[in-house]
Amino acid sequence: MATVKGEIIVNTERCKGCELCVPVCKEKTIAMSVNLNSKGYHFASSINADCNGCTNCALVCPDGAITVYRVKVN
Amino acid sequence: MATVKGEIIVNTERCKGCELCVPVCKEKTIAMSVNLNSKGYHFASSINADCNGCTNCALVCPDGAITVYRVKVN
Amino acid sequence: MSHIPTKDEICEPENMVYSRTCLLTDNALSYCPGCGHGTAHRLIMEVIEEMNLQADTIGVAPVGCSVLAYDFMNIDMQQAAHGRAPAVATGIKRLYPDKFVFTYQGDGDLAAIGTGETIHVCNRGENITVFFVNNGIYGMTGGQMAPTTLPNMKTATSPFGRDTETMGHPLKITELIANLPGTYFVSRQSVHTPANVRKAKKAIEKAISYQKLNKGLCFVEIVSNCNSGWKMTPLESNKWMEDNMFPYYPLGDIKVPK
Amino acid sequence: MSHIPTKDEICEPENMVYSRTCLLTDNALSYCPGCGHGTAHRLIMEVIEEMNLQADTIGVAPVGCSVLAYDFMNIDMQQAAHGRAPAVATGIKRLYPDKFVFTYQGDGDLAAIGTGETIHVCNRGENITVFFVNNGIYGMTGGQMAPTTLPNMKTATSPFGRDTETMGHPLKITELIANLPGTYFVSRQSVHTPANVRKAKKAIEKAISYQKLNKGLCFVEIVSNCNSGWKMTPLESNKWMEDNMFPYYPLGDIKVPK
Amino acid sequence: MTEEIIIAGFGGQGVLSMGKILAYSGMMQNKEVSWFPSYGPEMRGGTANVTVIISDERISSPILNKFDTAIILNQQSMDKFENSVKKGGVLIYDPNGIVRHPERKDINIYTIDAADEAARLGLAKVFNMLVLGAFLKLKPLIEPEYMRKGLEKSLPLRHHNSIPENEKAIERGKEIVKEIHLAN
Amino acid sequence: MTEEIIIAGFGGQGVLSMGKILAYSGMMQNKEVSWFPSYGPEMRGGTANVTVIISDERISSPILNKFDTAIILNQQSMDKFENSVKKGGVLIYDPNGIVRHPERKDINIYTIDAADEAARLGLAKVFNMLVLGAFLKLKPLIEPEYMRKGLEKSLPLRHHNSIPENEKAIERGKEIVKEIHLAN
Amino acid sequence: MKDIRLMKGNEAIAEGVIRAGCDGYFGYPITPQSEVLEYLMANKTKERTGMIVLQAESEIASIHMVYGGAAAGKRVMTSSSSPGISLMQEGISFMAGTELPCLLLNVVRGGPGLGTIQPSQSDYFQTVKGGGHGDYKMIVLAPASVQEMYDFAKLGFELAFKHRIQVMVLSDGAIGQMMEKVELDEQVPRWTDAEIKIKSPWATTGKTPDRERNIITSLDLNPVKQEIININLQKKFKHIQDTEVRFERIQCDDAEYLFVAYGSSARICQKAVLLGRERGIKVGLLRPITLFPFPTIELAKLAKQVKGMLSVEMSAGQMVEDVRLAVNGVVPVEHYGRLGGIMPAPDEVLNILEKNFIKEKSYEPHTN
Amino acid sequence: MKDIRLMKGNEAIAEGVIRAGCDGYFGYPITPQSEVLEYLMANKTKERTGMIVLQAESEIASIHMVYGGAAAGKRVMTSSSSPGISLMQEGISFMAGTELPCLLLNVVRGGPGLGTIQPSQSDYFQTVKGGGHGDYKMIVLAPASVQEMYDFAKLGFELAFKHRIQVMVLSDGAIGQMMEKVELDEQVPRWTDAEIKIKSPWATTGKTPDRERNIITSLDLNPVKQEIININLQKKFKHIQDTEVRFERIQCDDAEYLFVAYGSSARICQKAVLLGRERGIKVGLLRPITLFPFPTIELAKLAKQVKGMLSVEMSAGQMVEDVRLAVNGVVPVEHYGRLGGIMPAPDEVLNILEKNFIKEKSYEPHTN
Ligand SMILES: Cc1ncc(C[n+]2csc(CCOP(=O)(O)OP(=O)(O)O)c2C)c(N)n1
Ligand SMILES: Cc1ncc(C[n+]2csc(CCOP(=O)(O)OP(=O)(O)O)c2C)c(N)n1
Ligand code: SF4
Ligand code: SF4
Ligand code: SF4
Ligand code: SF4
Ligand code: SF4
Ligand code: SF4
Ligand SMILES: [Mg+2]
Ligand SMILES: [Mg+2]
Repeated sequence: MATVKGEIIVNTERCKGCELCVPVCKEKTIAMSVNLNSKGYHFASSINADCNGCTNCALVCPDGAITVYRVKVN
Repeated sequence: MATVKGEIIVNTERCKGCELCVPVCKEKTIAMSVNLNSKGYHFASSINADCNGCTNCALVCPDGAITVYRVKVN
Repeated sequence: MSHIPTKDEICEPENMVYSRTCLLTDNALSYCPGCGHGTAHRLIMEVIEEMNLQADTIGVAPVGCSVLAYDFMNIDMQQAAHGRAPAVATGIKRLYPDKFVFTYQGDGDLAAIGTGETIHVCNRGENITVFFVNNGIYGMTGGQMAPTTLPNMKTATSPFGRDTETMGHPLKITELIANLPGTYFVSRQSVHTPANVRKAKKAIEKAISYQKLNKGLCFVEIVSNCNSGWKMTPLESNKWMEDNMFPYYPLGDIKVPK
Repeated sequence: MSHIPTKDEICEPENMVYSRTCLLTDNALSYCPGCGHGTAHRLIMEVIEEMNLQADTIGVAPVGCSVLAYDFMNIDMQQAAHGRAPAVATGIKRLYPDKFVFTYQGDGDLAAIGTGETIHVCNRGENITVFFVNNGIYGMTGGQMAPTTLPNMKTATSPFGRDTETMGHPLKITELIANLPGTYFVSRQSVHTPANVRKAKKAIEKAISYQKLNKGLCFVEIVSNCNSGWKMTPLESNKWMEDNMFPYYPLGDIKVPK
Repeated sequence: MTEEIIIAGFGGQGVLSMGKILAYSGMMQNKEVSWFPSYGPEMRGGTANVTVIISDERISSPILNKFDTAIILNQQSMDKFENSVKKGGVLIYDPNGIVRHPERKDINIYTIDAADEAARLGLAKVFNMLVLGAFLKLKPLIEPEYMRKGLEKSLPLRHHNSIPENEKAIERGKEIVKEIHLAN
Repeated sequence: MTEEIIIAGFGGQGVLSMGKILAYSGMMQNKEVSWFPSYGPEMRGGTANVTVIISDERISSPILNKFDTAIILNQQSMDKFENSVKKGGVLIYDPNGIVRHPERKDINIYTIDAADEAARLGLAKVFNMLVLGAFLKLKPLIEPEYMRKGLEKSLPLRHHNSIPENEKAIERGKEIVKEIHLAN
Repeated sequence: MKDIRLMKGNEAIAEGVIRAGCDGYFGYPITPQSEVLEYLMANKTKERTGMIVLQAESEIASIHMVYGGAAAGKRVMTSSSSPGISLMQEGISFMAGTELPCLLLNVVRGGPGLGTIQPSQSDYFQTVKGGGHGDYKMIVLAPASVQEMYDFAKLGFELAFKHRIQVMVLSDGAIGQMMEKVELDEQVPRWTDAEIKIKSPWATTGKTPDRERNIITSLDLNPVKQEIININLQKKFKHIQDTEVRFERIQCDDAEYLFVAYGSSARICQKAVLLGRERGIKVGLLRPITLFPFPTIELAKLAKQVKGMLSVEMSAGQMVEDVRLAVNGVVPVEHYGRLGGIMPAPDEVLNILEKNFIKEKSYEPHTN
Repeated sequence: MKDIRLMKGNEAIAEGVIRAGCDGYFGYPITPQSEVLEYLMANKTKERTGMIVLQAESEIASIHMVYGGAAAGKRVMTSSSSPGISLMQEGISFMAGTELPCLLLNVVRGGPGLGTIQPSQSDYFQTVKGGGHGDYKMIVLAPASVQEMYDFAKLGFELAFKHRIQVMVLSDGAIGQMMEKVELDEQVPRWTDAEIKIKSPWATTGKTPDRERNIITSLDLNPVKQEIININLQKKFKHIQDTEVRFERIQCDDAEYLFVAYGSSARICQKAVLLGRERGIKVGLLRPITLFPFPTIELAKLAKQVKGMLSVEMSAGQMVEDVRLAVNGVVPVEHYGRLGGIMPAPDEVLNILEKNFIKEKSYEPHTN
């Protein structure tokens, strides 16, 4: 059975810490960092390897901070 | 049988000769004068005694030039 | 009496069944012969007289052929800038909620430059009454196209007829504002036949008496002629109006209180 | 491959399934965290990129939080005066009928000061596309009441809530213009969930591709949040929007081509 | 030479076009001309008037209070313009419909029964050309060839077949104009 | 005496109200004061700043380029305002969140760990009063009784119960402010 | 006890109009003056004094709501900032033509176009010369402090009704947004409808049998009558010029050089006068408080005393023309301005004064 | 053969813009200029040259349609009369801020307010000083004949594109409504889209890979940048003042007295000069053709020659301020105006000149 495996890269300088991406991730892959970016926002980051590359997080990110990758795994 | 008898008085100086009152008179009481008023309009005037005082002519006169009278005749 | 009365006998004050209301001044109307503005003026003034509202009425007339309405209506009046009567009336009514405030606007005024004010006065449900004389043209300025001009109709600025592809469609602003929750009573009338005059007067009566209830805006459209702009005689223009305007702007109440 | 790929292996260009369109510039968006304007910008630019329209597009953004849209959208753009984007777009489109011309307007802009221009651009059926971001408030100027503000909603100029008696009712301008013969496709969307983003993008695609047909005006409303104006966190505001805005401004197509 | 003329009457009488033909003809004869109409809602009342100036020099104001010649075609215009004729000037009018005739003794007054004549000819349209003829009789400023050029230029092509008719009317107008002598 | 102060930081840090309390207190002490905020869409970015002037004379411009004292509460503000302090002036900042610390040698630099202290006290709200305390320690322009009057005047009645808390925070701020000595 | 508060200029004028017995405010948000409407809304004016406050759909609607209210004899007002005021020009011209009293406020920002939201004084021409069509003037009050923002509310309404004229308070983003001390005075009661009938017998309040109908119109198609209307308007403006000039003289008595500046710029110049005196320069400041009527005579007098005048404005040179017209070539008049939302500094303007009149050019009396 | 016609001023400028290669007209009817739109509509411009003509829903929409078209590099225009022009003030300020070329026409009628539809010159201040907010100028052309109405169409577009500026033709009801002889010239072809890209590289015509995106905006929230924008604008205006002044000297060479008048008033004064010379008065006329840039230097020169100047305007005294600013006190400058739609007569203005400078006042050279 072919499954998919995804990854996200958050542009942490672009992220404004709005948290909109967090609840839309069914894999609970995203959480807010305790660190601040240079603008003073707690940015989003990937916290597990469960991402399936569904792009939900990227779709709702107002700042276009998330890039999503996906591969098929057999 | 009580019938009604009407009369109209046209304020000829106010009349602009638009002729709107002519066709609405079922009694054909109104016609346009060959004379002109001081503004140069052929004014309306009563040409017979058949007026029944229905007020139609006065209702449509844009210049409020017509006064209507009516009496009951037994 | 059984003899047939003479003209003099009939024409006595006590037998008078119709005469110009005293709320019209003695000034000769400035309108072209046969123009519906005159009849519309008269009906509004008749109702105000009959309802004894002269002392409580403030009228607003913007630019258009009826810009001189204040010369004819024997009430306090304000002349407003083109399209702004609804805003002017709002200013008055908010400060005098117990007065009767109305606007008297043409179609160019109300549906072109004044569209924003029209929509918002209706949307706010200002307790005023709008009389809207729709003759499908800019009469005052010499017969140019209005938003209400019919398709293919020739005017000074649509000399080859209104091309709806490039000049837009006739705007049914009355139907539009009837959709707004702020309007209470919306009706379309005409004043070209005795029967229509009677109906129009009823609508005007309603629109005025509803204002007392503070339920929102009342709006009476009067589809009218513009002999000069249409380049027709008054009788021709009334016929043309029936044949062409009414199918597009059907007469009758559009919104009535529930 | 049967081994579980590492992050580096996955994050290769050929595996990229979503990234910011190159039609957005590198400038950081000036919007508050979580503001729907950003998503709306992105979707429009994605579609223009996908339809390969950059060289044919002229955008118009008036005043509002999105006044700086030209800093973010990598296309030719004109900044318009408050409320006048539809007139500006008309000027462009009439002279460049083959270009893709759109406006991007807020609710204060489109439904308050710009009401006249909105109604008439729709009535003329200008072949342009209007994107209308309705957040029920004046975001830019600090959260004042807009025509679209909900009943009882508190804003800087309705600190005790919008009183519909004196401040008017929320204006459903989208339903209003859908009544006009000049509009061709009218739709209301939101961009706060992945599913809604996908739907909104479809609507945007349609609105853009229909412009080519010269059938009239296409209008896409995006009901959006204003975290700053509503004084909520982004997540709270999206919830509030679902609970309060959507019942009043239901999502979906309002007018579709026959 | 400068001739300042007012032509005033009803909307339908061809007042503006009479003025235009006159001005065009003057222009063809290489004179400076100006033509200035009443405009705007004034016209609602039904009156129309036009000021025509024909001159050898550049014209200053196209709007005037005093005229060398007044051509008056209804009572309202008579009331308004009789006193605008300069001393020694000319007033031409059609007495048809005039209730109060002009009374000034310091000007030259002429009448032309143009309405009657037009009716007699069965050519209501040439009414204004008859009047124009009367004017040209009294003020022969424009030579006939330029009159024709003026007609050609000012009438749309589709009306060019009516030019001879118009010229005839002008000539007829010259014949029927009459001077009035007021008793002192 | 004229003291020109800029207070700059994030929207939620109470920057504007700290300035307002300071200005109000100055006013109660019969000084001329002015308070001038950043306004408009500048605020969208999340930053906020306010210029406060306290003086014995009528104040000329409420907007300044150079300040006697800068109170800086985030990195963006540090970048923007470090160079606006007059030579010999004072810069007070909370190092929390600051990546690039101030480097000027011609001014006097102080830090206050207000965020930490507020967290420690469990009173996030008094953060700005701690900072204000630091300022008052260095520039004792306002006497405590006027400080209280300023608090009374600037806080809405329903918050008057928090005045003692605020006063305590001001005192605590005075204690924990520290001078920084940059190595030459 | 005196009621003393620290307020923004925008709030002060809002409080001022409430206390001046204002009947109605109609306005539309725009930075940097939205606080006026916000303050009025937050202050429940309906309950406090009966004053009506309405957010209009646009500035155009606002000014015409003001027209309607004013024509009915009420004390009404609107406020906006530069682009919004431009939109009101037709309405203002209509109010001028109908001689309707009202209070207007422009919290000027930098232009042209959308410009910036920072303070500026570049709307002087629009305000003083007439941004609308036709020959008219408004009384223009230029506050230089938050206190004056407050004070000019009452003064403005008084002048407006005294002369049946529009009074424009020409402020700017600095005065509007800054907080300063304000001393508030007593509430003036709003006029009752009966008082209005007496004080403004021309107002359209409903035709009663005791008088002819009242008409508010700026139209007369007869040019002869229209000219008379205009001549009377001009007489009124002349009368105002003769009687209502207001200005402040700061260290003018012995001045050899003069700053002329209003509003925010005048504050800067006041400081510059202090600096100048420290440097030993005998410099003074004439601060016009009314921009129309302009202190022409005062400046003509000062022209005989000083060696040069510097008009300091946050504009490219607008009021300077009125200074020059007043001085009529008697002494040199120069202009210094900062543009686009920038305020000059006191030493900056002092240096310019020195450069113009003292250091570089040696002054020669104007002959021929 | 030359194409000579008898046309109304309004028709002449309409024909002029067609022949000048205008791409688009957007306008709204108002007396006394509705013939512009009517003529264009009747002339099937779409078929003749491809020019687009659209009746807008208002003057505000018109000016912003012009904004859109101009920002896309097209030759566009609108026309109106006084109240309508007042409504355009915000839009004009936006075009000034974005430096968009366009042609505007004001066929002035008497104000203020609805006023009258008769000719007037009372919009000088609005036009020349700036009726909109902010520091800006338009080039203002004042036609004094129907021929110039025609000519200034082409000249106007040329200047507009040469300087990226708004050109206002400031006419009046007399010039607009009168018919005079007009000599027409050849059709100038409209620019192709390819030409536009070259001539107006700043225009928003769609971002192609060969260039950065084009942005048309008047906003800069950074006051430092906004000031630079403004300084550059001022430099442009200065350059125009230095290079584009146009005027006509009529019998000025030996003049001892001078009329200064533009447009319709200049025609009256030209006649008055003739009358004056007949009476033995050495009087001349300076007719400014450009009101901005104003013939300041020419007037300063003439001030050294003549004994007095009379500014004749159909206004309460507007251009006279610019005359006085130019003359700077060297000789007396008086104003004479008729208001509300009335045109003065040649002998009337000559009498005023005599009264002012010759009969009553004995002239004394201006000292101090
Ligand atoms: C701002 C402004 N623009 C244009 C005009 C010119 N104008 C006067 S009335 C009018 C339209 C009149 O049409 P309508 O409202 O339909 O009234 P009608 O004369 O047909 O009764 C116009 C365009 C004006 N007075 N003011
Ligand atoms: C003529 C004019 N009036 C007022 C303003 C101030 N203003 C700028 S944007 C705006 C409203 C913004 O609200 P909206 O259109 O809903 O956009 P949002 O910021 O909510 O996205 C206002 C009133 C202006 N710039 N110009
Ligand atoms: S792509 Fe889908 S699964 Fe992966 S982080 Fe985003 S929302 Fe979660
Ligand atoms: S949605 Fe975007 S901006 Fe918001 S937290 Fe996630 S990555 Fe950051
Ligand atoms: S009242 Fe009736 S019957 Fe009498 S004239 Fe009039 S329409 Fe005819
Ligand atoms: S309807 Fe009135 S105005 Fe018309 S002809 Fe009859 S009486 Fe005269
Ligand atoms: S122009 Fe038309 S609307 Fe105006 S008065 Fe004449 S007929 Fe009536
Ligand atoms: S103020 Fe509101 S609309 Fe504007 S950027 Fe912030 S959240 Fe978005
Ligand atoms: Mg109409
Ligand atoms: Mg909004």
